[in-house]
Amino acid sequence: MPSRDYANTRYSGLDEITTDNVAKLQVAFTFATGTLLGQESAPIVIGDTLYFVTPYPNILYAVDLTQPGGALKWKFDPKPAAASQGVACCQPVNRGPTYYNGRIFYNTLDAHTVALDAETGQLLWKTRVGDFNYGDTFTMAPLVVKNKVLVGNSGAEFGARGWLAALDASDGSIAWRAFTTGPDSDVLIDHAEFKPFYPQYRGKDLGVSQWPPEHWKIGGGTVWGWISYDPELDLIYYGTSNPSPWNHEVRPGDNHWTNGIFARDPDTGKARWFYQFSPHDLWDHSAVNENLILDMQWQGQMRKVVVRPERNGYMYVIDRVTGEVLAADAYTYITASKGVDLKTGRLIYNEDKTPSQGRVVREVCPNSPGAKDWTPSSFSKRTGLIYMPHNNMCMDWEVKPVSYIAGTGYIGVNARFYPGPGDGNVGELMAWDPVARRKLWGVPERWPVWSGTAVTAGDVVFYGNLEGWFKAVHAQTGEVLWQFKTASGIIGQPTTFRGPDGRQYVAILSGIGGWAGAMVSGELDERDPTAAKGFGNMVGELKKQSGIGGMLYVFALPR
Amino acid sequence: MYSRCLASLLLLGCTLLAGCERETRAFHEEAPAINDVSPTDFRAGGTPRPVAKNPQAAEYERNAFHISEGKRYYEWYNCYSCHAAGGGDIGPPLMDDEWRYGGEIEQIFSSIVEGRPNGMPSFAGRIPEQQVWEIAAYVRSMSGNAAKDAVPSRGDEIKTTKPLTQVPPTPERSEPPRSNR
Amino acid sequence: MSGRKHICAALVVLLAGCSGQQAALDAAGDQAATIGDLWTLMLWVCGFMYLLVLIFLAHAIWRARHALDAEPLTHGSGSRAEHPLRMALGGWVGLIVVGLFVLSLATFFIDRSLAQARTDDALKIKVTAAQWWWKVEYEGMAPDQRVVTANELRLPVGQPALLELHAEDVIHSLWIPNLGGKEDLIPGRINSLLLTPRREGEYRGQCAEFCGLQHAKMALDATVMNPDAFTRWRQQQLTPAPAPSTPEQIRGHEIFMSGPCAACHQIAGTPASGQTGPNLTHLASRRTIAAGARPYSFEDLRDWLRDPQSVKPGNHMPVVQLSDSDLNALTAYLDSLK
Amino acid sequence: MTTALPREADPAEITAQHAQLTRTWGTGQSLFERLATVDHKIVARRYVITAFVFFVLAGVLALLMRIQLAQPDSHLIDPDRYNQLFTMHGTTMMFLFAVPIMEAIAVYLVPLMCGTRNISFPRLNAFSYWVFLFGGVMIWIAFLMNAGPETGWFSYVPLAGPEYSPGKRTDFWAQMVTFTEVAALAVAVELIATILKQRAPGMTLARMPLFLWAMLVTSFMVIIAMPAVMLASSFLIADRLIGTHFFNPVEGGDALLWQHLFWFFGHPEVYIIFLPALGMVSSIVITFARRTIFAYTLMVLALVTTGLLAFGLWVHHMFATGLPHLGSSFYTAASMMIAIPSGMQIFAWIATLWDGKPRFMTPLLFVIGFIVIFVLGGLTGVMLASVPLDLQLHDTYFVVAHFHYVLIGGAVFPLFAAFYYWFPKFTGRKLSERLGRWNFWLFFIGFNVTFFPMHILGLAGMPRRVYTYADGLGWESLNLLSTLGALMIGASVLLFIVNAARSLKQGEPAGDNPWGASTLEWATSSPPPPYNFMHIPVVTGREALWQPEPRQVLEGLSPAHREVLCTSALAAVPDIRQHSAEPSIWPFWTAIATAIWFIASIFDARAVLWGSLPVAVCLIAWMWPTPPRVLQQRTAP
Repeated sequence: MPSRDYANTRYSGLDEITTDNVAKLQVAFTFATGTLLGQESAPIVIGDTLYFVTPYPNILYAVDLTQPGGALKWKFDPKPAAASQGVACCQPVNRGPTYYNGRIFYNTLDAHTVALDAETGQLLWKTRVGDFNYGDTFTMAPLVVKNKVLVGNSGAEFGARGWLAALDASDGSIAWRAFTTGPDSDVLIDHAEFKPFYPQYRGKDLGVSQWPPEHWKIGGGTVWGWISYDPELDLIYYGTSNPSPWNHEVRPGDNHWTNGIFARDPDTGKARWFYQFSPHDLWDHSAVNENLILDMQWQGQMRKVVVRPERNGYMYVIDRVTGEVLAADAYTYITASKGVDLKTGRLIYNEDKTPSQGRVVREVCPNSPGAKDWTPSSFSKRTGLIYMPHNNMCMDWEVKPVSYIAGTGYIGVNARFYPGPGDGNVGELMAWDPVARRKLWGVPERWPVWSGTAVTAGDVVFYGNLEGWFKAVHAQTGEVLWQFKTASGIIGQPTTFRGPDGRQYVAILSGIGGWAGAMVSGELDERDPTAAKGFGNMVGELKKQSGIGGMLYVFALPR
Repeated sequence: MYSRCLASLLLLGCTLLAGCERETRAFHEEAPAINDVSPTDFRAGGTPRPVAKNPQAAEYERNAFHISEGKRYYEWYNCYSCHAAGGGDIGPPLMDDEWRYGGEIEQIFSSIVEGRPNGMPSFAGRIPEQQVWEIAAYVRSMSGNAAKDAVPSRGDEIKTTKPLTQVPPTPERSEPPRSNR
Repeated sequence: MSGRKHICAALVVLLAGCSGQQAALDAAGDQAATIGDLWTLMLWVCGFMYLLVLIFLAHAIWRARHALDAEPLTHGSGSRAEHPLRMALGGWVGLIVVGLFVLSLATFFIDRSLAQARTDDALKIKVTAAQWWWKVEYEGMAPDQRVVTANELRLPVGQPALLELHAEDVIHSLWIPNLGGKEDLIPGRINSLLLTPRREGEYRGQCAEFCGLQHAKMALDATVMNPDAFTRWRQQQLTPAPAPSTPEQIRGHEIFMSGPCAACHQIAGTPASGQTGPNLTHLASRRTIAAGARPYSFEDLRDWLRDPQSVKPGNHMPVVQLSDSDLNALTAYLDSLK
Repeated sequence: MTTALPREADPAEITAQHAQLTRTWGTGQSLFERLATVDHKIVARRYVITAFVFFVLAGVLALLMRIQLAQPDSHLIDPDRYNQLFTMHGTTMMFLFAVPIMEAIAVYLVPLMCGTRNISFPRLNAFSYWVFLFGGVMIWIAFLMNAGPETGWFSYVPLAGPEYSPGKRTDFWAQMVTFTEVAALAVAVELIATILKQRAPGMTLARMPLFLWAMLVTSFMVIIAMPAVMLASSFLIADRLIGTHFFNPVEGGDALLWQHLFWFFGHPEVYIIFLPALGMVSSIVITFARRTIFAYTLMVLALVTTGLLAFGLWVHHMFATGLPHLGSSFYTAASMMIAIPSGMQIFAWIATLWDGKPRFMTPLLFVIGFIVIFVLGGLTGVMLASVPLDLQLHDTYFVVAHFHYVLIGGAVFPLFAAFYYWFPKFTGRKLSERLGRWNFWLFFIGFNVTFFPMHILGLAGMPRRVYTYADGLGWESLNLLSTLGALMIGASVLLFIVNAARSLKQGEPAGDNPWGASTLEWATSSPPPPYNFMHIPVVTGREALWQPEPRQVLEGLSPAHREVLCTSALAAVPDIRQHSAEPSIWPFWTAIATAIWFIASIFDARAVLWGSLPVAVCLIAWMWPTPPRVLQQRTAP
């Protein structure tokens, strides 16, 4: 699976590449993806085969690693509907396939889930899980837990109603589907089992009553991020995205159960607890980021927690048994809120910044992609640190009237992004000590960091930047040990694996795109600062430093 | 003396007539009918076939009221959510010189009505045709191709592109759709 | 109407002191009544002053009958009347000052009392003006108790209502003369207006700040109801639209959902969720259509749907070509939205 | 220079002197000379006629509106056209008629009343007329070509902004404001200079006729108030043409900024129109009551006070915008306070009549009409100044009634009085008294029939600026009545035009001073010669021509040079002989260049730069120092 383990640590026990020899890393082979939009997929390696998915048209490549230079073993073209590109908010990306029990599962843009025979590439089943005519698309990587393929939709920018569905891995039938909005029966809340820590989640049908009448039907809260699983507690954890539309004025209420984290029973889908990071979201601070499942020392005792770097700029530590927030520490420059009230669990918004129609709210930090978007962080068991790509951006924000028309964007906001205060460097790879709750070091980047990270037992952290540099960083000091300029910007997820020849390899997809890279890959016009929902105002220059591309790079130490 | 007066009067007259066309506010106009608009003028057999221009359609991009209404409907029908203020987002930019399916007002009209395969939904039956013409005229103004004296400089909104009154006309070229885009 | 009828009507209006469903002096609420009292005071004071001027003027003219051709009086001080006139001027100015003082004081205290009225138990309503209609939203105890309607304002008698005023495009002004004074709705600002209705009845408000082509047809039906009826109305407004029942209504429903209508209008309980036009969930329970442009009736609704640009030229509801039977079906469906 | 009693000169000498002065000051018949003239009387005559034409045009628009409103649900005029109608009506009346005609009459009369030979800055004066004419013609051509402004005469943003007023309509409006304000500012400067520096010797400030006082205060008000609206209209046009954000609330601009700037001009504007009318009324009352004005000093103080207070009232146009109420109370108080000077003046006029020996001729009839109507308008003004009451009355027909009572009562009635009064001076012939009485009564009754019902309509809930109204609201009869009254006013104005046209040819010859008036304009022939006065008169008392002592004149100005006498500002002691500018075609060309500059910049923002070049060239030519034209000096007898 792209996140390597159920705990989402992205930690690899391989230690052939170390801080000492990583500087010698060189290209082992490359492989063209044949597509030119943002390459967000994690390459995964099962046995002798490397699998990755391209963005639309979502071709799955199986690369035979036994062949020199990595020959194509087979590929699968699911032929997703071309029109579904029109409802992909931030480019038709795909975050990768997953492997379970001899099968490869992945999602296609037009809201289908596909199961292939990992060996032959033969299509086993294909299930239409959503309807892109109403905004449902798939960009996330599925997770398989106990023979259930967990998939969630994207499309909160189109008024799609969010859900997480569990498909039977053997035949693709839908076992359960938990909606993010609506009556408790849809959200799979059974009050006998649902024990949230805070009282504001305890009412009946809050997914209806915390919305204006009928609005929950187009209320967003999609599930396009990462899912974690704790086998011991037998719970899955996942985040729900922003409510629709972005313009908060049309949806008074806390908008349950958007922008929060659910703990659910994977067998039945029933919710165990819930916590909402950004109630009544003002800024598209979509809460879909990864949940790192850690057992750590907390005030003298071991606690089972999830650590969650949240888009609103706080690093949350949540008791994963009860859903109690133990800590929420700001890790970036924040003006949008004033902290988290640990007693009530509520985010304290900055009243001065509440947007209202007819004026631009300025200096909102972090901006809507947040202090950290979907780009997954990693956790090293050796150093005990979290390696997290994050950004320091602010924005001007104007809400405006918006109308729901199925199949068109449902946003109601004009925004302009710009770098946050500081030296103009927007991105950073940060090492965070979850126990001491502080930052240890950071590697600054001029542009937003839009790639995932991976850390190895050799104490090397890998990530890439939008200009196309793929970097290896010392996991303890933050020293950049090695870097390589790939052909295009990197927004993918690095993977390290042991090849058939026994050597350790590192793989990354290069190909700019996604929200931050859309200015380049979509050839958007930076004369409009609101292009790409606001990135037009700040990443126009990037066009000079990064071109459109799509290439798999695999690195290894010289023989 | 008189001839000079006459000449200047004629000149004045012409300017004024242009004014009439620019300023009319037609609430009840029948939408121009078009047929046979192709996104490309490339035609097998070697003779390119230019877009059949409809003079009534062209009036839309010279009329201030229509363009202004077009701007309103561009917002109302969520066009901005994919094309921003012309810089593009999910959809391609509209303010540049690249037109995947043709940049004539008739072609823009048919792109809106028919939809295009890579994600542009069809608005047929959803937006009445007169409003589609108005939107198309506004889209033309983004690349500076609508009448300069008929376009609004800006809207009452966040500052986006250069004022439309100041955008130089962008020479257009028609391109067939790229593969995979 | 015959001329005589007109004259009679004019006299009636003059004598009745402007009664009617859109009349400032026919107060049906606290604010209008208070302002009405101020008006009466003003009318008496100003009327008295005007009378004095007219008497003085008339006397001057009357005196002039006796004036014969004579040499001009070139030095004012040469007149015997100069001194008494100066005294009179002093008195006159004194009178003006006293009058103005009384009026200013009355104004000030009435203004204070209006501004400081209690609003804690007020019904909170958000009114958004757009070219050329009113969106009215009643804030509920919970977000899902929020009632959204258009071009009508229903208020329970005796309870203050605090209106939060927003404008979507240009400046408008909300004025329901029987209930109180007007307040502008200005883009980028939020104003408020407090109304305390005291008499049940049907009133009419209108946009009072010029707002473009259809400023004339931007009215608001105000209804003051007894509290029970209001609660019932409110509950009823919260229900989704009834499903179409007759075959004609079903066809009308299909036309609505598949055509342009659904792109701009919302009907709760159906897929139509457009927000740019008025919410139509309970259209047929309203008194008028198109912001007071026509009274509500099946025929008027059909006329409106057939050609909105004839009824209200320049408004943003487009002409949609429909066959007569489709038009009837669509009207039948909308007419079922009680 | 010497002061002397006028010599009993022999007729031949007078003729010779007249011929030479006419050669020095006169204007020939050729087109070139007509375009180049700087004679204040010729310029003023053009000004008056042009402004009157605009009055008639705007009146026709008003009639069209009244016809539309005569019946409910009328479809004669579509809303777009109707909006243009009332906008053009208000704009024309305020910008192209009311202020210009007051200034025009002043341009004619002020030098004559001062006893000087020409207005100061005569070329600027010529320029101001052309600029005014081009601005007015521009907006009217635009209107006829369906590009008339449609956002009301105060063009509130955002309705008048780039998003909601598409096309060039509002741009024309904004530039029209620029045109007329340039013209008005120019005239204000001239009038101030003329009044302060060119008064006849002996005409101390304390002896100045009230009309001069009124014009002095007005001109200062123009200089203070007009820049605000020019600023506002420049902001507006910048928003509309180059996308600035002055009035975009979203980007930190403010829609209310416009209202503050506009009404900071707009309210004083009412007094700018009204104060000259008060001056006229004073002149007429004095003449026809045959008594010097009662309480002269208080009258002057009232004028000055009104001028000052006028700048503290503007917010009473904005009570409904949600400004803090406590602050609004200040404006209530200030607005009510202005009733004190007005009330004093009303009293003084009636007292003058009461104590005088009035002759009830047409000018005085109009003055009496003025008092009856204006006082009512003033009292409704007091009502509107009250914040709570204003919230009910604001923007209704009550307000329409109020400001027509104030503006027609306060300015148009005095203007008609002035036409009847000074027509003999302008033309040498009197207007018909019989037609004049018809004119008055039709106007007076028609006016009240038109506008009194509007008070009731306003209270009955009728908002202003509606192109139609629904049946059944009880507004039908009064609207019909109002329309009938409007037709009466139309007939009355028609009658005046007939009267004027007939009297020009067949009117009773007037002589120098037909009314036995006291001010200096009556001390010269009717119409006055190009040089105004053969000898500069010397003033010995407040009512110059009524002084018992023999009249003195001042000698020493060269008949061969364009020379005017400058006197000291306070005591009017002769100071210097000042050269008065020669005729020049360049003000005309400058005005054309200015017009091109202003109009072109509507269509092309770059014209702001390149358009200024021709203006600069013309200005250089205009200002180019030339030696004063010396006519062949006759040997003195």
